[in-house]
Amino acid sequence: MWKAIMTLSLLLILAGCNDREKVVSYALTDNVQNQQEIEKLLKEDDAIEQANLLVIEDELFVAMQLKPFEKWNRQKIEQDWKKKLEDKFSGSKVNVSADFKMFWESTKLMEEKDQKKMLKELHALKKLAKEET
Amino acid sequence: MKEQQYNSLKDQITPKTPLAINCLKAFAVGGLICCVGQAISFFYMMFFDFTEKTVGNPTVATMVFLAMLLTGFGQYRKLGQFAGAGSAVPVTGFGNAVVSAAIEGKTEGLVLGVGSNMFKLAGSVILFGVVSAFFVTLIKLILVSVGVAAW
Amino acid sequence: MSTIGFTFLVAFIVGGLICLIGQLLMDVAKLTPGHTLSILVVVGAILDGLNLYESLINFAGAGATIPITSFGNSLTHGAMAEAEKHGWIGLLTGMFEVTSSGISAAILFGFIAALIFKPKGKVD
Amino acid sequence: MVIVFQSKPSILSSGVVVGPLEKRSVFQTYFDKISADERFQKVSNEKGNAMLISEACQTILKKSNLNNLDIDYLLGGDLVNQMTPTNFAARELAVSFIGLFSACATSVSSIVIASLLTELGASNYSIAGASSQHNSVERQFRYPVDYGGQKPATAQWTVTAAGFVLVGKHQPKLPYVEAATIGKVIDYGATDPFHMGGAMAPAAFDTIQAHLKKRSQTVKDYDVIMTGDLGKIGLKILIAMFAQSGVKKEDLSRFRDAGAEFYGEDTAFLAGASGAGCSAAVYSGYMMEQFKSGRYKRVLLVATGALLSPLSFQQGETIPCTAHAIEIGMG
Repeated sequence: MWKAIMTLSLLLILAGCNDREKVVSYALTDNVQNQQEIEKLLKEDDAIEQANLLVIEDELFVAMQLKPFEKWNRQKIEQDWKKKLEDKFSGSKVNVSADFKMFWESTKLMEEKDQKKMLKELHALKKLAKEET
Repeated sequence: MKEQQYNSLKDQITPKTPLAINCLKAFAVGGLICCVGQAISFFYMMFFDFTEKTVGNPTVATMVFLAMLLTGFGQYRKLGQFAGAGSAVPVTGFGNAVVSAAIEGKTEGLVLGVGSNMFKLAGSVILFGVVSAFFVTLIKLILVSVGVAAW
Repeated sequence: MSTIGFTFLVAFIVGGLICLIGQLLMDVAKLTPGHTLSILVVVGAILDGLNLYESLINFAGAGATIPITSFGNSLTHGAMAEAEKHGWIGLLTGMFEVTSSGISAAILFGFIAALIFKPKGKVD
Repeated sequence: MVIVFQSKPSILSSGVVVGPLEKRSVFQTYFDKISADERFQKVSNEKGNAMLISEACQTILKKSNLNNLDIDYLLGGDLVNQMTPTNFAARELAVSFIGLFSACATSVSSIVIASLLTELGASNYSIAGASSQHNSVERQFRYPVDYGGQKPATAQWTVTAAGFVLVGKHQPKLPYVEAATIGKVIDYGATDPFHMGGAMAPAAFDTIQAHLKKRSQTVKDYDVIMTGDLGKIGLKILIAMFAQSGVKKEDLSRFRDAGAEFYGEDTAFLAGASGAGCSAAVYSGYMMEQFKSGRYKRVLLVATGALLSPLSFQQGETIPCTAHAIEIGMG
């Protein structure tokens, strides 16, 4: 059992070590400016370690991983960002999450090419994020 | 020999509790158990539909399951002797308390033995958990009602 | 260090520290394990009342959900959520809805273990 | 109170049956039977305890070519609720029976009563002794056996053992009971159930002092003064008490403890062995053999008992302790 745990934790550590941009975005929208602006904002925030940005039609989905000591204020950071983005892009449905699950799934999602399927999965994620227990 | 005299003699001869070593062991083993829990959490989040908010329940249940196996095979007792609070404070310790009492009650049957012995050790944890939940909520509700605090 | 690696480190340290406090209660204050665990559960409930325990879980993950203090937290959390929604009635209804997966899991697995295992009493 | 036996009842035979873990005891060659299963294939640990007693009594009957109709009295006890294992074993043996409880001191108190009955002429053959079974006793007094609690270095391991002796009229070339002291109940306010040695040492000290004084003896008159289950730390405390009371340093080595020696230097057992079966097995197995081989001429056996119950402990009572002594001689 210990061997399995060790292997798993090693894998996890390695998985987190890959070199990637701080903000990765995936957009299926005409408004490229919006996307770039949000990317810039996310990059400027020191509390964020990494973030995924998905812009599909009117959906605006941000999944982020906070720096360890910023996690204390997770709820507040999420709310602040949601408010910030809603003010800026009033027409969009904004979702912000600092949950590991959201980050993990959105990273996988960005490799998906089929737009319909992607939207479906995104809705499933949004539903999951609302679950309390 | 007077009682006081005797007790000072007894204290002199009785070996002292190795506090530093006990604390170190408790810290290390307790930390490791939490790391196992963290690995299980990641497992559930990566392969099942659990978020950081909801992963606590399946993780705790899995840890209790592991505690059951270790208790049943007589390993948790040894871990407990080594780690002290390091294995007692995590939920696995709670699981061990319930499971060991349940196993022991087996000879008196499922109702009189297992059923009524199960919470011999762990019952107080549930009692104080529920009672303190009630009073904390009550106090908070009063504070919110008079406007001193917010939810 | 990677985020995930750091998560393990934080879980180790926070979980270890809670256990260390437990050891001090047992060795310095000379409390029985039953007293120690009861105190820690009450502390968890109070910390949740102060809205601190959720933050601790955000920060430390399993380092905060695995120690017994999380029982107090999850029980109080259920009661408080109901009270927030329904006020005074919620205080009562919430009390009967509170759950902790650890308790149900321990009951179920304890029963299964009783069916399978015998008490050992071996020294090693 | 000291009793001097004029008729010098003899210890005719002995039977010691132990559990599987006791194979690791330094005294294991003196045990008649080592069972591979502490439950003797029975369903419960308590039944296993009863089997220990039955087997020990059967061993005695076999060794001395008697059957149960020849036995006048069975005297004994154990540590489980109301001594049910001994009661059940007595049902099997079908002889007149009195159950005794002096906790771990039952091993000696039973021999004292048997000797008194013999002295009275009421008994030709009496079986006396005590037993304990680890799992059933731990469960009764402390935690479930699989519970992962941390025991301190002063904690002792309850043995799975039954030790019984056959007491009869005086016969030459056999060890005999010369005198006995029934101890008082001494309580120095100890409350720690994981430090029984420290709680019981004052009782052992008091009984030994009383016995030596009334008999006008000194420690030197004995080859060995062996206490029951004070454990390694309890024995150290007892020796320190006698050192303070003026016993010479070279005589202090005459103090030994069955519990401290039972498992040798094995640290897995912490401060050593305990339980009614511990002193009973060592006294009736090892000690009787030492007399037969001529190594010892006179010993004082002092079994100590902590008279607590789980209830009294939980209600915050202190631990009252007692110690009973018998003086055994030969030749």
